[in-house]
Amino acid sequence: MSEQPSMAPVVAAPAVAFEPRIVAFFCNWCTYTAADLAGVSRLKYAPNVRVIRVMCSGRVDPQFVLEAFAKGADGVLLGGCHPGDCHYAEGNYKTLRRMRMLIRMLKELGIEDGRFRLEWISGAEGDKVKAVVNEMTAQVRALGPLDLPGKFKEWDREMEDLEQHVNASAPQQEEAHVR
Amino acid sequence: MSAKPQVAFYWCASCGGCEEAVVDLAEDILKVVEAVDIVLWPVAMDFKKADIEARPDKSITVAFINGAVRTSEQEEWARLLRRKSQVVVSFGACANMGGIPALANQFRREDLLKYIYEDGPGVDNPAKTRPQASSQDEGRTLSLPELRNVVRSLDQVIDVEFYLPGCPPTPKLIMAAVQALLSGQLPPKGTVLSPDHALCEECARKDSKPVDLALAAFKRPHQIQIDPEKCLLAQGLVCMGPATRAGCEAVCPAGNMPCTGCFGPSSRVKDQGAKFISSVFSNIVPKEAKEIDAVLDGVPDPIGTFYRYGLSKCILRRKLN
Amino acid sequence: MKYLYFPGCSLKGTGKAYEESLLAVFGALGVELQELEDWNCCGATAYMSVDETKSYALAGRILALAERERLDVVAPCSACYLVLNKTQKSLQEHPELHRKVTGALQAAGLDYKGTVKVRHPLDVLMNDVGLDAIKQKITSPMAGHKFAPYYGCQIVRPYATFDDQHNPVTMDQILQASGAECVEYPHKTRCCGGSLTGTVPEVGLRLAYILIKEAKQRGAEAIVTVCPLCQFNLDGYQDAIAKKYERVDLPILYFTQILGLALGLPAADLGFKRGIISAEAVLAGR
Amino acid sequence: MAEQKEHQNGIPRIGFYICHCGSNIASIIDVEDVRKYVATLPGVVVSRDYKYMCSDPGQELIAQDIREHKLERLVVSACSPNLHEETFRNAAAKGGLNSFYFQMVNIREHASWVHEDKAAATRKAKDLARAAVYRVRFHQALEKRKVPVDPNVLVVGGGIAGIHAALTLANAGKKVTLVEREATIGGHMALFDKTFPTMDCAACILTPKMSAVKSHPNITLWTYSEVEKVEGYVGNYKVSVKRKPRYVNEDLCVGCMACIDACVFKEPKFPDKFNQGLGKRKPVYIDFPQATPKVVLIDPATCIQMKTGKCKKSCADACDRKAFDFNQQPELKEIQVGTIVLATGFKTYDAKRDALYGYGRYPGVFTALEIERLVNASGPTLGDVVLRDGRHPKAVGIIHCVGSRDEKTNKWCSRVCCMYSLKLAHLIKEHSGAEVYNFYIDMRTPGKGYEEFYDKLLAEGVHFIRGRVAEVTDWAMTPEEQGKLVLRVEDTLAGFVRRIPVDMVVLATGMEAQADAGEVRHKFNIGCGSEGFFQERHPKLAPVNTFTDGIFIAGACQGPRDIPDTVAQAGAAAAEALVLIDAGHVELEPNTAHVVEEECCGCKSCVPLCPYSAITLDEAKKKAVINEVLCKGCGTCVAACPSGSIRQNLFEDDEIFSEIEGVLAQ
Amino acid sequence: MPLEQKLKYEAERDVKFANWVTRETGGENLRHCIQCGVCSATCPLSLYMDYTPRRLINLAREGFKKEVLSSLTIWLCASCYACRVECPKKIQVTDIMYLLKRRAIQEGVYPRHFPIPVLAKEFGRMIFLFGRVNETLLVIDLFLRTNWFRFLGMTRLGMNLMRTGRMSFIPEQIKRKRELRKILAALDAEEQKESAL
Repeated sequence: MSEQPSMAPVVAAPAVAFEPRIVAFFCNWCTYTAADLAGVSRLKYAPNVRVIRVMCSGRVDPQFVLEAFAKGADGVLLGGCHPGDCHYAEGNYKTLRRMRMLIRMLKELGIEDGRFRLEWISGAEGDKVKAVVNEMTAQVRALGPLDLPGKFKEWDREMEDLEQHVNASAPQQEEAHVR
Repeated sequence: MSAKPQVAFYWCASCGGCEEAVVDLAEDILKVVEAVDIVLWPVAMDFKKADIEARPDKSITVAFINGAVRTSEQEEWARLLRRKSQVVVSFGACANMGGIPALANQFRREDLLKYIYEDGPGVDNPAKTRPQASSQDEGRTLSLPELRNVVRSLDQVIDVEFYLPGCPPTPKLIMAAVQALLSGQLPPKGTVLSPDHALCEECARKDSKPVDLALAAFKRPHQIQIDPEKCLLAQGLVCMGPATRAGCEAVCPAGNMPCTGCFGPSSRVKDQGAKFISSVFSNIVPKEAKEIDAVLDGVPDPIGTFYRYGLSKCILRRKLN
Repeated sequence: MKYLYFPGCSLKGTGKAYEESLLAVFGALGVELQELEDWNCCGATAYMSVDETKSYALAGRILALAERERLDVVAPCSACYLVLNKTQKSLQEHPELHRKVTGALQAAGLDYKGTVKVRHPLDVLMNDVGLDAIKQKITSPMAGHKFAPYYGCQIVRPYATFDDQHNPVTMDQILQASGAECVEYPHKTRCCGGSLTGTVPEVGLRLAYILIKEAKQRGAEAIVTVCPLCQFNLDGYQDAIAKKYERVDLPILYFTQILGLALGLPAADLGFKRGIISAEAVLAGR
Repeated sequence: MAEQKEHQNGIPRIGFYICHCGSNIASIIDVEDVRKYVATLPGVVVSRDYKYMCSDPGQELIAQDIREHKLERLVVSACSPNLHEETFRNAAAKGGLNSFYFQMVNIREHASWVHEDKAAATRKAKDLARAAVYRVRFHQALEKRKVPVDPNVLVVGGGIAGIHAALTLANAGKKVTLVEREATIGGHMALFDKTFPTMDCAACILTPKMSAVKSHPNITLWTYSEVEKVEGYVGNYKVSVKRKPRYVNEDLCVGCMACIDACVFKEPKFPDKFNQGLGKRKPVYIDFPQATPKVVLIDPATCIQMKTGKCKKSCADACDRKAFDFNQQPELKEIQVGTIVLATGFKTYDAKRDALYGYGRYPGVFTALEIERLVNASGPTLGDVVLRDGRHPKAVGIIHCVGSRDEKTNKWCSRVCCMYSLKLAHLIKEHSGAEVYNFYIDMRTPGKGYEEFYDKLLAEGVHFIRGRVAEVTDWAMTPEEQGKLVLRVEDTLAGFVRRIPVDMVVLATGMEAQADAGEVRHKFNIGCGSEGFFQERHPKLAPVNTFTDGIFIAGACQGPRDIPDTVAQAGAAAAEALVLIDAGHVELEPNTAHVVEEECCGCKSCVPLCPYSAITLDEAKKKAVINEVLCKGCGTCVAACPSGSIRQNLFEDDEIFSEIEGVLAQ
Repeated sequence: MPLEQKLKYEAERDVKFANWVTRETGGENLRHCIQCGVCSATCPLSLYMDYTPRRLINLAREGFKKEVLSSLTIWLCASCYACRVECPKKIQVTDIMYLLKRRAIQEGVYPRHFPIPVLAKEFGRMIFLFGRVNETLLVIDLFLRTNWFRFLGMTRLGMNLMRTGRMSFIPEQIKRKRELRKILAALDAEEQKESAL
């Protein structure tokens, strides 16, 4: 399509390149509209983000962010209107406040800085959607996979031996109780 | 075998407070003892693992297990009791959510062992000896339980029918649970045996909570003279009451201390800490990131504050590293 | 107040008067200049035409050496000032270039982080020393003298942020602080043709002639500049201009020379004798 | 093609449809692959693709499947829900399914249009479809809310757009309040002499409309007034308007202007804003003879009485009607309206920003608006084109694109400058006989009769030089240039640089958003584009709508445009308002929140979070209650309820959690 | 007078060249040019150029490589950056001139006796040798290589410079020449690696 050169240095890709999976929560009025605008303007950006639409960034419960990580997201992006621009007056301030605390918590739980990002993108900033998505994808790619579902499995592997041992003599007709 | 219900009590990683709670039933305990046969209660009576192993599967009517699961031994016992019992009740905050022991999920096992056996003040262990799961002594093999990497809630190890919340559960809740079990009028599986709304409902200070908290600073209990009447959150204390299940009748606030969340969240909330953050911090005063951060500095240990009893049940389960 | 000083090749050669007056003036104002150790040529405009990455690497070496000292760098020569700033900006904006240049510097044991600030003497005088501090030290004001302030092209365009690109005023204000008057000079940022006079004289001479003539017409007794190449070009080729157009005879001075006089420094210390067109009128009575 | 399979236990029967959108989606996303994949997901009993899902046959296909396959849920992968969510909700309804058992997946704006890697885009389309399939299981049957629409309309801005919109609405029998910031309506058009390309006199066509506004029984005209605050929602807005003091009672003044003659200042002394500072006025003044309303006002900054309280007040004495009131205070008025038309107009680019053109430095440099006043027969020179020193120019240069098409200032083309420059060239030549040069980059004359007008100017002998002027200077190279302003420009068609000496330079300044557009849009809760103009809902299909229902935009507040387009747009905005009024009610999205009473503990955490005060505490029950009429459905309280006791239609926790799970499942 | 054919065929365009320009540092915005000519109008040297900067930009983006590289325009650019700050499309005209100069030198198509490329090359050589540039030596070298007639005409200027102590025949040198050469060598190696790809 475009003859514009890519800025990224040309590196031989490993056999299975890691493609970050980023879940984005976009507010309907600004950031989702901006993403629509990016589309209408045919801007090209990294295909790694999956957008979940909410009416306002204020609807985003920190539980959603944690859940996204737990279900396998390598990054979570939260997009809302610029401060002072919220379609619902001040929803984005409430988001900012609670997310500042969430960021501290994520840090303490060992989730690297670049994996969660809060951005203000107005309905007119299609180009910012492109920039933020590209930047975040690159950043998360550099951080590598988070793969929490895999980690959960790996953690629980230490219980496998005992599970087999205790249930070895269990009558077969019993339903297994172990999760 | 007796016709009375067969009851087992077991403790995993816990402080013993839950055992105390059973004793705290006071004279009611006699009624309980009369109504049931206790087949296992390590803290009070002498039973051996072999006794339980020897029992037919599902022969225990109900097993009350308290404490988090951290070692292979606890894990084994939990599985064993699961196999032998018809109903397992996860008893108390540690069994339900990991409890205080689960705060260890903020650290790597290696770091913990290193600190305890090598680096901690007062440790004199030049050979850097550490307990081994299996070791030879005078030709005999000694085995010790293995410390797991992750501190787990009981239901992360075995299937659980009911939960009794609290650190520890209150005698009233325990009695109610026992009566329900004895009467056979059982709620659906997975039920937490306490009211499914937030603690504020039961708190005497509820009416003194202003509509808009508009918090500009957070305080820790030792930093202020706590007003015994007024809503604790309104005084800038992190009171987890709004995000914590009711049932304790707000004993801590009644004792002039903020709720620390031992009853866990309501059935509609997956992650107590995250939800608390969402609620309380949305309402603080500043609007600029920098000023917000200054207010948040008033909560120096977010994990220890919001997941004091629940880190195992945090959606992320533990610190990743 | 202390800065690293990157003189560049010209201030050691044809632009000696600039170095002499600059050091004298900064000394008198209590500004310390520490010459950057083992500096190399920045590549100026010419080298950029030969090899882009190498010319960035040349400037990169200077910046890397400067970074070690943790001081802002003062680059009085317009070409040096532009090249160093351009290098910082280009390396920041072009990751591939950044990789190549920092790689080459590392090969020679040098580390470039892009943290150093490149400053112009005008910027330092205006924003760090301050007009008020300068005014306080003026002992023999240049009252009655009229100059054409000439900035040339490469200091305000395109990277500088300390002054307006179209109508810079910093030097005007410093000259006025010295007690002199500035004529309204529309060519203050117009190219003098300096990089061409030596090679395509018919082109360079015309540009220089226009500049000098217009300054004269507007009543200036000298053109005052900030660039060693402009000074050389406007001063050195007046004979050739006389041959091709007309005799113009206008002294071309550095702003530091004027400021030096106003600060009461002896003319001998300010490099006045190095002008091909003598500045007797300016020095009269001093 | 379609995949069909039988019912699966417990999970609602889901129909999945993926749109090719011609080649818009299908050229990047492997539609077939996605369709096959989704067919394997639990609950999906029909999975189809179609060239244009939004077409009638596409919608019919869905409706038929719902009936035939007893579909209980519907997922459509197509374009943005902002475009076609409503379409497919209706398709669901046509098939007999509740409209809200539907989820839309955006794979055009969010995938095929923005990605180049086909495999990655297809993967993304699958992930998004899966998320919707997981989510839609939890959807509930909902109904839209109906609220009545107040038939009164507010029009903000009294330029030609606001005037036309107000008259249209008023003629349709609606009550209109027209609020204008300045002392008179008329806006920029009132400053013009002639209008292109027909050259009708601006005053002749505008002033009758201004009087019509004043005398219309359905229009309340509030000039010298500004909207302070807007509350409410579509159909039910409450607006506060501040009426600034004129120090003259508007109801008493008849515009005889005896007071102006009587003013203690014998001669006009202060720069006349209306005439772009080219003329003078007294502290008591009227903008121009046809000002509407024809009421004088006092400028408190220059009036001696207002400044010192020590004037003999000859103006007040001269007033038969005793209309003067030096103690008049600002007045706050509140009105109820159902719809609002914003027609707040534009401002012209500040020519001082282009330093090299010398505006403000050389007296011979003018802005186009100043020339409009100079050529105007009722302007400060009564139509005489003269320089500031009184000389008549012999040569005039008009520089196009000043503050337009320039990434350093404004990127956009201001659309009107080419045409008004032609008009001014004609008028200057006609009034002064001067040589006129137009310096343009591209000549843009798209409009009825516009190109013909250009043709006429070419024939008149006006010079057209294609090139952007680099500099206006008084530096002379030749004797002819002495005392002139010289324009240096590349004649790009000739291929060399020219120096052209003139006496007068006219800067064709571009159009910008009003300086306070940012504040205004906040008041009305609408959006602005990055260039500062109000954002329309859709650039083609909803050009006068905004993202806030019931608020419409008209004229240059939305982007640069000329008078014919402005008037057309004002009519369209009025028509859009009439649609709502005549429907009598609007349907609102059912995405409101509600508190589950038995779960709520009454902790009040949610109450202060609501910007619309929709949440209150029921004092008797000690439980929070949400007023669904006031709730706008942002969901902030839902996310914040610490015990999870608030639910939000369309955005339930389990819907979002399942969407998260679905988008990440592999 | 012989007639010159001005018609251009599509085959004479070198699209690769145009693409190359847009990929080089500074060439990014080339295609945004709206041909307004403000670069030419603001350029103090455009009056001598065979193609004005505007025309050169158009020739470059259309791929008329021969015309572009052999034009005087690129050598007359004095790098004063006036065009760059005026350009309404933020095209970095000066940098485009640089990259075209480099290409012209590389391809050896610059006007032989036009001394600017020679100056540029000599400048580079001197830096390699000494790390700094001696203007006196540079000028002498330059004139000897291009136009020694003119050099004779410059004696007056030389005498003046000598008189005022501004001329020196001894080059200033840096101490750590090896460090500098290592840098340049590393870049040579990099370039070889690239051309091998």
